[in-house]
Amino acid sequence: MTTTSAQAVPRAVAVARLEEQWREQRSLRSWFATVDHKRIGRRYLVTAGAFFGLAGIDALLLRTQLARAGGDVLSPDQYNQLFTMHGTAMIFLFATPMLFGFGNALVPLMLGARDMAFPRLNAFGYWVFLFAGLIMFSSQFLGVAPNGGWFAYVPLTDLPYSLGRNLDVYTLGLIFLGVSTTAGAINFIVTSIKLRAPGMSLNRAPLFVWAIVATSFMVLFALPALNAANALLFLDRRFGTHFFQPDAGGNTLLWQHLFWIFGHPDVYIIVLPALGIVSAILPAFCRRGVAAYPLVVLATITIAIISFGVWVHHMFATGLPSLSLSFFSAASVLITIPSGIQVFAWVATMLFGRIVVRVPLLFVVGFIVTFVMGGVTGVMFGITAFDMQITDSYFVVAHFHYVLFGGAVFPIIGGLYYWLPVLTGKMASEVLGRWAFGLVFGGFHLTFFPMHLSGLLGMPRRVYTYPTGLGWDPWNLLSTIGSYVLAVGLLLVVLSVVLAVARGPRAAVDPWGGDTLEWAATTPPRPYNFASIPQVFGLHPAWDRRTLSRLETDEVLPGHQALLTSELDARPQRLVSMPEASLRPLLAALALLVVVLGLLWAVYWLAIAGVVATIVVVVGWLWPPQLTRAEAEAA
Amino acid sequence: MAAVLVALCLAGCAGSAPSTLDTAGTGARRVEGLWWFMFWISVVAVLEVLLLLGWALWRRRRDTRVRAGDAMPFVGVLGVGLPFIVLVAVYGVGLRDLNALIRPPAGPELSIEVIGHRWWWEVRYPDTAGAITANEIRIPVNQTIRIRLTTADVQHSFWVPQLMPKTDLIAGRVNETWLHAERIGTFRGVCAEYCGLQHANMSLIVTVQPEEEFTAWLRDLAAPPARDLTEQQRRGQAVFEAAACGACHTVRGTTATGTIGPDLTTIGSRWSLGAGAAPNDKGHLGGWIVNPQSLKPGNQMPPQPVPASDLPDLLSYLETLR
Amino acid sequence: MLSALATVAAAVVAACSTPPTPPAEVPGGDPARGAQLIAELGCGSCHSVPGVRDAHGLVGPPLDHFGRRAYIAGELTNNGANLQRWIRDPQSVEPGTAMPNLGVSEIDARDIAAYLLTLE
Amino acid sequence: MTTIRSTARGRRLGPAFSWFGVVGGAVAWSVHLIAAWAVDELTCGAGRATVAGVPLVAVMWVAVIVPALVTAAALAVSALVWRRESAAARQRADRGYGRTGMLGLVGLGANALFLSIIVAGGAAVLVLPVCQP
Amino acid sequence: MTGKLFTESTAPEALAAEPAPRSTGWWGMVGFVTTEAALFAVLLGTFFYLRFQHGEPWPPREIERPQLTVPLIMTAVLLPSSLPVVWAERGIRRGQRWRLRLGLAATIVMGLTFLSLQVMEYQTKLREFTFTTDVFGSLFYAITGFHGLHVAVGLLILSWVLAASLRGSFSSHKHERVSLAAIYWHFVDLVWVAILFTVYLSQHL
Repeated sequence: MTTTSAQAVPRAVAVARLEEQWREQRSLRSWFATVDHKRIGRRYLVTAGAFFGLAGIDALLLRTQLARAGGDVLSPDQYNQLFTMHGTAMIFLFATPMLFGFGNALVPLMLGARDMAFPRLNAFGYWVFLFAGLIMFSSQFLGVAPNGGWFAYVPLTDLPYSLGRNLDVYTLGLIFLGVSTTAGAINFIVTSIKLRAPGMSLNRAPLFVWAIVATSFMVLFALPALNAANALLFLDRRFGTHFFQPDAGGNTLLWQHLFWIFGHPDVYIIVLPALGIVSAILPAFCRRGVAAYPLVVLATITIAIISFGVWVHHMFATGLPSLSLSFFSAASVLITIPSGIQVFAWVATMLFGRIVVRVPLLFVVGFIVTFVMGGVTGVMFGITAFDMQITDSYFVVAHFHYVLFGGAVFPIIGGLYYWLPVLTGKMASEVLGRWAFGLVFGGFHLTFFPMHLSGLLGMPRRVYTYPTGLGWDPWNLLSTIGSYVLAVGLLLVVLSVVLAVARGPRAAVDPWGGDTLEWAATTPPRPYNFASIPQVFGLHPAWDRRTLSRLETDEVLPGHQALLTSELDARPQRLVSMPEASLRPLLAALALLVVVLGLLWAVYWLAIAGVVATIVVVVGWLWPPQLTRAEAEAA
Repeated sequence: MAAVLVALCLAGCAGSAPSTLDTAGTGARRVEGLWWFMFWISVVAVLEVLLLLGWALWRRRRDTRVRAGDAMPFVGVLGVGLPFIVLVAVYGVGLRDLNALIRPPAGPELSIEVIGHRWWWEVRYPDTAGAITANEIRIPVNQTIRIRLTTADVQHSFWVPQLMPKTDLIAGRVNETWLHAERIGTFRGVCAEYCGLQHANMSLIVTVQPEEEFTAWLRDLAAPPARDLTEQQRRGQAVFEAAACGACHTVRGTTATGTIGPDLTTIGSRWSLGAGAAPNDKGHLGGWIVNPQSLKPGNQMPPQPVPASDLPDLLSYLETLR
Repeated sequence: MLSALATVAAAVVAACSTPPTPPAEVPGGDPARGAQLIAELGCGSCHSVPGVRDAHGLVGPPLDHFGRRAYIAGELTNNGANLQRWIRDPQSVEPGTAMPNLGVSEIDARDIAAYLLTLE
Repeated sequence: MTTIRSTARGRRLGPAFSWFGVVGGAVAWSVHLIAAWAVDELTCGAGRATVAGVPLVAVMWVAVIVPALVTAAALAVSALVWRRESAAARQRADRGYGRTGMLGLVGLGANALFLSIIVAGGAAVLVLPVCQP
Repeated sequence: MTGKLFTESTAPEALAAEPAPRSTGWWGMVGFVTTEAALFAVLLGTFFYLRFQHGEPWPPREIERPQLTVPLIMTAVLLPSSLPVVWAERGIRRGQRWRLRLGLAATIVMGLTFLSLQVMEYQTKLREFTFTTDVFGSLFYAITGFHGLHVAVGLLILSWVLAASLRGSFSSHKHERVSLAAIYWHFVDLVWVAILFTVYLSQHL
């Protein structure tokens, strides 16, 4: 497997040499050029967290406007921009990138690999995400933010009903962002297929990895629908095509189909990795592996597939034939089965294990409660007759916040507390964390539970104001109060993380006793993750004496090398060398940014210049190294 | 549990809300039944999980044994078997109710065309020539009314929560729904699909009347009876006709035949101005005419700077249009 | 976010603060009821009136600091009795004014005047 | 139970069987959904009740029954895989789930789920009119 | 016979057989091509959705059914262009760099011919209708244009491989990038068949 000469070197010397080879200079260039998946993962988390803050402030303003009937904190146009940006940013700029951040930081560690399969592509993906986010948020400060709702239904978003640049920011921004998401997804898939530690056959892959891989496959199939829809809308708006204009033979329902073919899988693209986080956290605090592992894998896979067959339940009121709706209704109702499997697997894990209550577990428990409540209302929306009555009311707002905040944000915060030692080497304060949990959990339910009621009372969503005397006032006031409590709780989360990084105690090695490989590395891990590539013998390698002892004694894999293994059973295949840090990913992302800005401002020579620059950078990036003389002679 | 109590109190506390749980229409009543069926199932499901979680947290912190055995039977029964039975039942009931929603109780006795505009509702009674109104629908009680839904611009959604689940108004399509009110009363409806700047102010009122009252109203709507006008009201009519009002609005029996804005033949008896933006009284109407943009920013009506001395006359004329 | 917090705080304070005391010029007037009447009658669709919801009309003059105004409509000196007269029948004070006669009762006019005169 | 010996040809075809057992139902359901939905929406939208002369309701039944049969076949294959594997696992030392065994179980569950979804869609064909009146 | 085959194929060791492992680059390119294929599937689905929602007459208004001569010639040029790539790839596996260069050059010439034919096709079509004429025009130019863009990118990639090989890259051991470029070209090639069917042939059914 490795060269014989390596065995002659004592282990300590080999490790020291490895340290030298992987050390990153503390320079500005190195900061921009790094391809270390842990640093990139942290950047994803911080950037997505910042976008979460901005979109959260949007939400607070919206709730302030709605605190009383006839509120006049915001103008109608401001309100419409804010709710559109809130939704768009939370879905596209917070949830997915945040979870990709966890994936970036953790997947290679959990697999026992040294980095992602394509480290430079990974860096490129981050930069593109950052630039797309900056474009979209800067539009808000310039007052030209998208204002068509996050699903941007035509004809409202098409000419002649939406002039101005607002919707161009939306279409171009999301296509640009899609580049990043697609790159990330391919990277996760290849990493998980090819870089698993020897012995980690499919039946031993961590559930979080299953979730990330399932998500990535969903991205590959779902995102093209969004990109195509946005491209067609951009062409309609900018170049006068007629895809969505009925007068010239187009069709407005086409947008809804295309958007939701992406949109509903996207809900699970957000929720699945979060469920994976839950499955990763539980073993450490229940002192046993997640119950019914094969069933949870089954659930992950089937959710990923069925989620592509439920999109029309967003269109139950469009007047399509009710028979064609029912095929989607059937899938929407029965997709609950795999979700139920996961919930009861977690409950079983807790029932059959020994529980240690720490902050991450609190957030998991809060997640299960909230997610189950969002799940039961989800079943209701799968029923066509009920959906036709309640959709587009505040009940729907309540439902999807239970699913998305409950299903994604609770696990994300739990994961943040759980993996803070891996990410930063520090421990967060338990006391502050418990306060944060209490405020977030209480504030969340105070904000969103009343929305079920205002929805049942007939309050439509996306209204900037409402009249008094319809029974909606008290529930809206409660929601607004709750949103401020929730905001305080979230600020406490941020505070506890900042405090931990600034002056928290250094984390012990494997402080929680987790079962996956990231806890078998040092805390925090070295740039090369593992000096020797781990051997896996079971589902819980970090609890496995065989794996741990061999990590100490196996020979060190020298240099910037990684071990490829076979796809299904993870048999060792061959060594490959990993790329070094490079500025090219950043340059490529900048060139693409020029293309997007050129299109946005309708300065087409700029866009063309950007395309040329992109080609130049990418050609340089991928230029194959010239053969060495020995290789040339061999050839 | 608190959740349950709050929800139970809903029907009582709702007051004059357009509540889906205080229904008066055949379609909405069926969905109300469906809701309570699913609601109780949901309560049981949530309680089950809460109890198991509570038990785990309370019991398993003390018990130090870790049961290694795999929990397949537990997950299989509680996570697959039970939910499957419940979900199939819910799906079946839902299918039954959907079937009821697409088959109105009796053959349609009246047709109404509803056309969505940014941001108001045009209502036409095609069987009675000239019967056009805006932002209000009157229907006779205990009859099935067929509603034809189209839009003049962007997508809207027609929702009268107490009468019938919503149906979208989609550009390039004609959608249909029906109303069947089981009691007399007024019921608030809204546009439920986001349609731009003033989506919040796009409401309508459905007034359910005894059949004779409705027939009389419809007759008067189509051919308004001659009105005796006072001196001031006649002056107001002259102002109305002299100003550009007729370019956008219609008042049947006068020279005003515009079709861009709502038909004003019965403006005096409407429930609101600007599809719910303001109450319909002299004070609001005066402000609305001169500067509609402050009451409903962004609506399509431009400010009408009528001469100051004419405004009171105009208002007194408009009040007579009932 | 701070501004948002401040707004909520202001809203809460406004909702809980004690009603203004009636000005001496309108004996027996109820300013709180007057404010409500101003909202119901739609005065706000023409005038901006501080403290009245949705009252930011730009058709007629703004009514802030009304208690310190010298004249009503440039015709009458501003006092309780004149104000009530104006509110009940503006046409009789200034023929040709755009302000319509809204048919305000005597008691209602007293309360409205009471509120307007509290706007210092 | 005696061990079944395999041949080189068997080893070439085996993975195909195995994967049909895992994803057969998913593929069949996707075809069912796309076909049934698109044919129904587009035919009704055009105001017709037949597709190339065949009544729409008959097309719907084909779009339900054929995928259901394929899914049932995949279910049978995954059941067989699962049985063979658990028999083999009993003879192994660790008795855990092998990779094939886990995939067999996943196929078993997935196919059962997809079959139920297709059957539930079939129930709708039984109850509802193909186009709205 | 089939019974025996069935028994052989479902023996545990047969079921557990693992195919030969692939490289990370191969999986990456396959992933990329998959998502691209999904994108084309969405576009072609859009075509059929709009076509059937529109109803007769199709193409709407004054646009005539597209002539088939030029597109069939284009197909005859593009489809076989995958063969030289296969030949070139097999050549470099044996270390024959001349076969790589010759094969790539042949494919590039065929691809360029295809693009020139497309330009000609556009010149005739633009006289008849543009992308703003109606929805058929929009679909026609969007779909064929998007595919043309892919052909151009494919040509760029092949030229890049050719340039690298002229500079002395690639050998019998190191030729992964050749294989990856080949995958992309085959994809661009195959998608054309679907487009030909959708945009041209299906109009005559």
